[in-house]
Amino acid sequence: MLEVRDLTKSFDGFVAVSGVTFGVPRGAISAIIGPNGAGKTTLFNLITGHLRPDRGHVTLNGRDVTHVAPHDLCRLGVGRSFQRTNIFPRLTVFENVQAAFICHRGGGWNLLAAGDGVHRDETAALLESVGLAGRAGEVAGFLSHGGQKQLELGLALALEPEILLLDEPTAGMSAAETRESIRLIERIVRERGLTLLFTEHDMEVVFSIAQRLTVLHQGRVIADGAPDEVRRDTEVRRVYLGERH
Amino acid sequence: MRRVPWAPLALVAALLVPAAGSRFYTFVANDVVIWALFATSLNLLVGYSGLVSFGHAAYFGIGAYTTGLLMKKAALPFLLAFPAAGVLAGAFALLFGVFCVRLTRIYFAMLTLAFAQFLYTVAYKWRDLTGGSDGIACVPKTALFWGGPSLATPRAFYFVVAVSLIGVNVRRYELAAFVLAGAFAGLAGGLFGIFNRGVFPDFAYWTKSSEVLIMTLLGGMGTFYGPTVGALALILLNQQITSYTEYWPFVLGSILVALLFGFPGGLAGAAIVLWARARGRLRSA
Amino acid sequence: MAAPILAVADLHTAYGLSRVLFGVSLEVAAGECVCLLGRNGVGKTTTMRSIMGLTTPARGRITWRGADITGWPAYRVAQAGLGFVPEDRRIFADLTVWENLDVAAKQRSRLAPRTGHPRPEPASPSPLQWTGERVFDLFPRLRDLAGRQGGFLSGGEQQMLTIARTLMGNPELLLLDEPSEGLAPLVVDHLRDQIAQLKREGLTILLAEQNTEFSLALADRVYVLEKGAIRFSGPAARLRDDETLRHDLLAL
Amino acid sequence: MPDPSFVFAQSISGLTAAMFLFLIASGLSLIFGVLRVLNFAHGTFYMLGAYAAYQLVQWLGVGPGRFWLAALGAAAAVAALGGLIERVLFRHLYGKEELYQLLFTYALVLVLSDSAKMVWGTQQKSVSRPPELTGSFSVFGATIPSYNLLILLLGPAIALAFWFVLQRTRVGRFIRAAALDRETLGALGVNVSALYTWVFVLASFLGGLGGALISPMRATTPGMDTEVIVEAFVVVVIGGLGSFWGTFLGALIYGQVLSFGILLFPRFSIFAVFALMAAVLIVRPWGLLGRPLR
Amino acid sequence: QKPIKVGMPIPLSGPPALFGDPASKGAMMFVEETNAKGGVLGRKLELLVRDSKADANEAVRQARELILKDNVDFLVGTLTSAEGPAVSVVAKESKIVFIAPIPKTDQLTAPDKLHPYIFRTAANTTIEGRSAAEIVAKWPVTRVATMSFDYAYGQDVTRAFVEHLKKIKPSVQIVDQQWPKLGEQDYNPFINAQMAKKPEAIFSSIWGGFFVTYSKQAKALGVFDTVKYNFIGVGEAATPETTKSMGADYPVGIWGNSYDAFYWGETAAHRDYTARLSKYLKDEYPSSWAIQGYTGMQFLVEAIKKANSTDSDKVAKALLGLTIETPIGPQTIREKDHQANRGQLYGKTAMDPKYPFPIMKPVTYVDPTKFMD
Ligand SMILES: Nc1ncnc2c1ncn2[C@@H]1O[C@H](COP(=O)(O)OP(=O)(O)OP(=O)(O)O)[C@@H](O)[C@H]1O
Ligand SMILES: Nc1ncnc2c1ncn2[C@@H]1O[C@H](COP(=O)(O)OP(=O)(O)OP(=O)(O)O)[C@@H](O)[C@H]1O
Ligand SMILES: [Mg+2]
Ligand SMILES: [Mg+2]
Repeated sequence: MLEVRDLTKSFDGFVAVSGVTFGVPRGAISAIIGPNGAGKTTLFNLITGHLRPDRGHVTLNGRDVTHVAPHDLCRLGVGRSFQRTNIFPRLTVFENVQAAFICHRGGGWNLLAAGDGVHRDETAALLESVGLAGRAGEVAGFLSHGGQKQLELGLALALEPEILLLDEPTAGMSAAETRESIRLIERIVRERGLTLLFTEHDMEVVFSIAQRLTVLHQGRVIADGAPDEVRRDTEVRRVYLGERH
Repeated sequence: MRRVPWAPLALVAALLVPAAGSRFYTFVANDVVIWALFATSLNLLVGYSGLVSFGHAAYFGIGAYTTGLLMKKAALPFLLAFPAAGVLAGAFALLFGVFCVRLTRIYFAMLTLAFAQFLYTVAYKWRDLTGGSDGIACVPKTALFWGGPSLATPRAFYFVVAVSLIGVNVRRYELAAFVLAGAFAGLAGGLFGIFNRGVFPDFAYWTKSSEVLIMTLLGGMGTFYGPTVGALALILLNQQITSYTEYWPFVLGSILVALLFGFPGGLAGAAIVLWARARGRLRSA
Repeated sequence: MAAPILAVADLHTAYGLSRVLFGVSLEVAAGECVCLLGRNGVGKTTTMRSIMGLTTPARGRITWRGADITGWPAYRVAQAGLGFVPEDRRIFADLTVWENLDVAAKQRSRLAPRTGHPRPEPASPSPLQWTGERVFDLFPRLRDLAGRQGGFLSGGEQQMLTIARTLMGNPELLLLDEPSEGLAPLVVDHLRDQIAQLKREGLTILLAEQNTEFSLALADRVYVLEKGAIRFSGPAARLRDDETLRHDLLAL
Repeated sequence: MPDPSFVFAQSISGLTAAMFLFLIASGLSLIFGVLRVLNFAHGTFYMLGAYAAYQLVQWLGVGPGRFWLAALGAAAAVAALGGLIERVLFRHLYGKEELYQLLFTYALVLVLSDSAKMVWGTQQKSVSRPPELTGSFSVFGATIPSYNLLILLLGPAIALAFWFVLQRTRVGRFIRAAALDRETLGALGVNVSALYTWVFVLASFLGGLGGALISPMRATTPGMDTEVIVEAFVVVVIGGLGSFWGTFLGALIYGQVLSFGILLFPRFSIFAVFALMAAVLIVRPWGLLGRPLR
Repeated sequence: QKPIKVGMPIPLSGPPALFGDPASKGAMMFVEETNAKGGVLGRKLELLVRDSKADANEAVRQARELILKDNVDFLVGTLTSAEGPAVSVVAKESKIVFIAPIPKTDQLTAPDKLHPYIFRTAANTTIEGRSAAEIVAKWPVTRVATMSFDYAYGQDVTRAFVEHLKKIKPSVQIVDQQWPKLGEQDYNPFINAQMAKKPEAIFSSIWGGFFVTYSKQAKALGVFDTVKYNFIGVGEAATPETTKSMGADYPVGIWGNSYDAFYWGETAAHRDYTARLSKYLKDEYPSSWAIQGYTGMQFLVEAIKKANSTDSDKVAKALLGLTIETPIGPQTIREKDHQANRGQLYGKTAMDPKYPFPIMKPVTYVDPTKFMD
């Protein structure tokens, strides 16, 4: 469904992503892993149009979307979350998710409509499933670190994407919250036939849900395949996993 | 909590002022009510949407020039010229608002200021239309219809003003709020031009914007009656203090500093706090 | 347990009207590694911020080496020998990696004059002084990045920089808030070994961490927080060994 | 085709105006950049600088070197006043809503300028050009007063000094870090509140110095503060609020637009300035060289 | 008996306070002197001064308050050309005599604005512009340039100057006109642009503290040398206040004007007035603006005496064609446009060993009667 061909990006001579090629099949859960600074976030930014690649192409459902702006991509069904949280800190948790629904489904221009009522039920349901139902009225900027990560996941889901890119979705979440989030993600993937691509440094998460792994190192793909294969790859063990995983 | 019916009470109290008879206080009341309308329109924006406009006087000025010019040069009656003030100011607010509301916080304040200064300069320089720095003196006596009853007596005029004020209870939404705020500021300006019997470029100058901001703050931002209280307080203060000293800016500045540190909620906020405290004491007693 | 160098007694902290901590008490002895555990939003960060003077507690007392530091501004707490690694990294985005480190290096700068309150004399001066070289040894990746702007670093690189930056202040007590977040498994392992090494060298550590394996490997003692209060305290070994207890406290 | 020596003279006068405005606007921009407060009262510090310079010249008398002494003394006095105001009042405003900050600084304008009126009255005051610099040069057929030349050189000098301090010294690093994240810097052991005071003192010094240095070329009158603050706002908005080189660039653009604007559209050059400001705000609200605020 | 109350809205803050403040003191001196002599019609005078902040609607607000709350019988005051007409509307509405002693705009008494209660005892823009033209016409120059603020007063006085000059000396050519905005602080670009047109003489209407700023910058750029001091500054560019504040920096050798000058002393009445004012203001070189307030009050009081009443309608009638002896000479309010034939003092500035600042020397009163129209 999503294909990346020969994607390359450098900053002032420093090559962050170089010649990356891989594909994500529809309905699959794939993960990109790799050491810090390998270029995962940069790759995400290239795919979602936040950065312009020096070279290479991104195709979505056969259509070239290399130079499409982020908000247009969003309308084409690509949703994402950020490694560092990206929420509306002054709005309440409820309003955050509601705003995402309004942006996505429209209704934003109907200024005089009583805004409070729009997408009320969907918002409540979504908050319930990301475990924030009890905090709906709190100001988002005042949530704890983990709480903000939960909210951000909620925002990405509210955009009802076809393909979802998550950058370290469970970093900072406690074990319990992590488990709930994984369950939620799996359920939504199953129910909506969503395609998921994510990065993560928590190997338990990666190995429990990913069906495919792509390993990046110094901007290049060094391994690509089923989790078990990748886990056994000596190069991957050497640069990333270490001996214990 | 039992709700006090403030709105009808305020209306009744407001209507009593001219009935009480003093021509001077009717004038003051007019002044207060017009500024209250102006401040309320600003509050619509600041209080409800959190956007601080530093150029709100622009719309006040547009409204004032609109009625002033229509009544003086086109000899239109008040009933046509007055709504035109609101419409034209609203139209300008829409035009500027499209750009402004995309910005946040300080940039929003700056862009509104830039637009306002722009309009001020137009008013100042376009002497053929606006009379330049001399403004338009002698806005004609106000006739409600052609040949209809005169609104020139401050009393009759006052009712119109008071009624327009009560009608401002509108809801938020940024661009809509911006346009509505602009339109109401325009109406206030239209009334003020007539009341003042003259329109001057100063109406759109940034110091006017800050004056009305101070009123809003003084009364209490975000509360519906705050700006009205603020307008009343500031005008009465001004009137009292200027007859004693020429150092009014000093006094105003000091009051403002005290207010910002002591009662950030404004007079309305202070009243609420005092009220809560008094009730608390009553209850604990 | 040895005499505590940090003692927190009956700490109550609120953000505006919303109360977060309800009487947290804890102690940390010199050279010890103590870990705060708990689900998201229970108040781990708030406890650390209160100790650091970044959030003023409504009630309670914080004692550091016998001196009451409750209500001190953060910079004095830092000058007194506490170092804080915030969970959200807070890199100075416009400064280069090297400048980020330099800002934190402890020299008496002329702009931070003494405030009249003498800094409590450390009982045993920290044996090792941190320098740029030493933190680069700890995180070799940072050495290559020294000239890059902080804001351009990847998430994990920023995490390394945050830890390194705090170390540059030569703290005697290190408050680590989720140090392993966003780090690659190999780096986490390396960090764990390094922290263990620091501990052996006499550094005292208070750690908040979601990675239980990481924290239990390091901690001597553990406090488990729940809804702003201490639910459990005891030696780390008890949690390590007792799976039902772990499940009970941390839903693991 | 206009006479080249005239074009030269015109660009020099634009440049002089730019360097002078830079002197004022850099303080404004510094305060905004670090303290995140848009200080309306900065223009009033400028006015106080001019009055203080006048007063000191009265006391010191005219003579070689006296003016410079007076100018420095005036700037120092204004800096001290700035420090006092920061310590007593300003610091309670950090992190509050912009509206409160704006209104507070506006209140300061009212109080300070009215106080100046109580002290110095409404009569305009005037300071002579220092005897060392009463002459003028003729370059390419254009007359350049030597005093203007001084301002012309002072601007870049201050810019360079600023750049050096900000980029190359530890204090500068503290200042840049404080602009980004005050709390974290404090937790690293830096007394940010003292740092803020010093930044404020420095900015007030620059404002006061601007006023003192301009006094030989302008009358010192009530109201000169609001006049200049609007110009300084335009400059920092064009260049980028809080951006140091942005302020420099903004001042350069402003000076040239005014200088040549009066030739292109004689009575409407002031529109050109506002149009430019509005355009910048619409297209790049954070200014040409600034960066967006979070 | 109740005093006769006179209300005076006038700027006491902002840049025009420079003029408003001494003018109000001049009026006050007159009131005190009159009261010391027993008042008018056996009643004391009471002057209520209010700060109009140089803002038209504030002036209106103050005027209304004075009329409605303080029950004043007359208004004397206002300064800017926005305030004057604005308060005039209030005076008309309230049927109260209003004497404007300072505003110059022709609009104040233009046919469509004129009403029975408004009178002006200041020179208007026509008088001022034409007086300057009379002087410039005598200079051996043909290339003339103008420098004025781009607002009503600047435009009007410049137009009056240009039109009259062309009429009395058709050979004159206006080679350049610069219009800095009101309150401009940096004249360098305007001066450069103007000098590039090589004028032989310059007319300026930049006033007050702004003239100080302008002339400093012009002097540094060598303007006065280049035009060989063929320079005339109206807008009271040569008042003792201005020359005093600049001292030796003042461009000596140019022409300027002033409503009054303590050193004029042509008549005994003026010498006496100056001595009294000097004592009253405790100033060795008393302000030249005081006389505006003084004569404004003087006209009012003479009219009250003539009408033998404080009724505004009667006093207004009495003012028509009234001639009084002011410290600066006899003056008459014309019936036609309620305008006094007030001229100004003009002269070429020069240092005088008696004073530490330049004065106009010789200084002459230019009587406008013959070119008022
Ligand atoms: N704008 C930039 N300018 C310069 N270098 C950059 C820029 N953005 C990223 N980099 C560098 O590119 C490299 C890749 O960064 P990226 O954020 O993609 O890493 P990552 O794989 O997501 O790492 P992590 O797991 O730590 O988040 C890093 O070394 C980073 O410092
Ligand atoms: N600035 C704030 N204003 C109001 N409430 C806040 C603020 N910061 C945190 N809180 C609330 O305080 C509680 C404790 O937050 P804290 O950050 O201490 O949790 P934590 O244990 O560190 O969680 P996490 O593991 O997610 O980082 C949370 O419920 C949070 O919503
Ligand atoms: Mg990343
Ligand atoms: Mg936390």
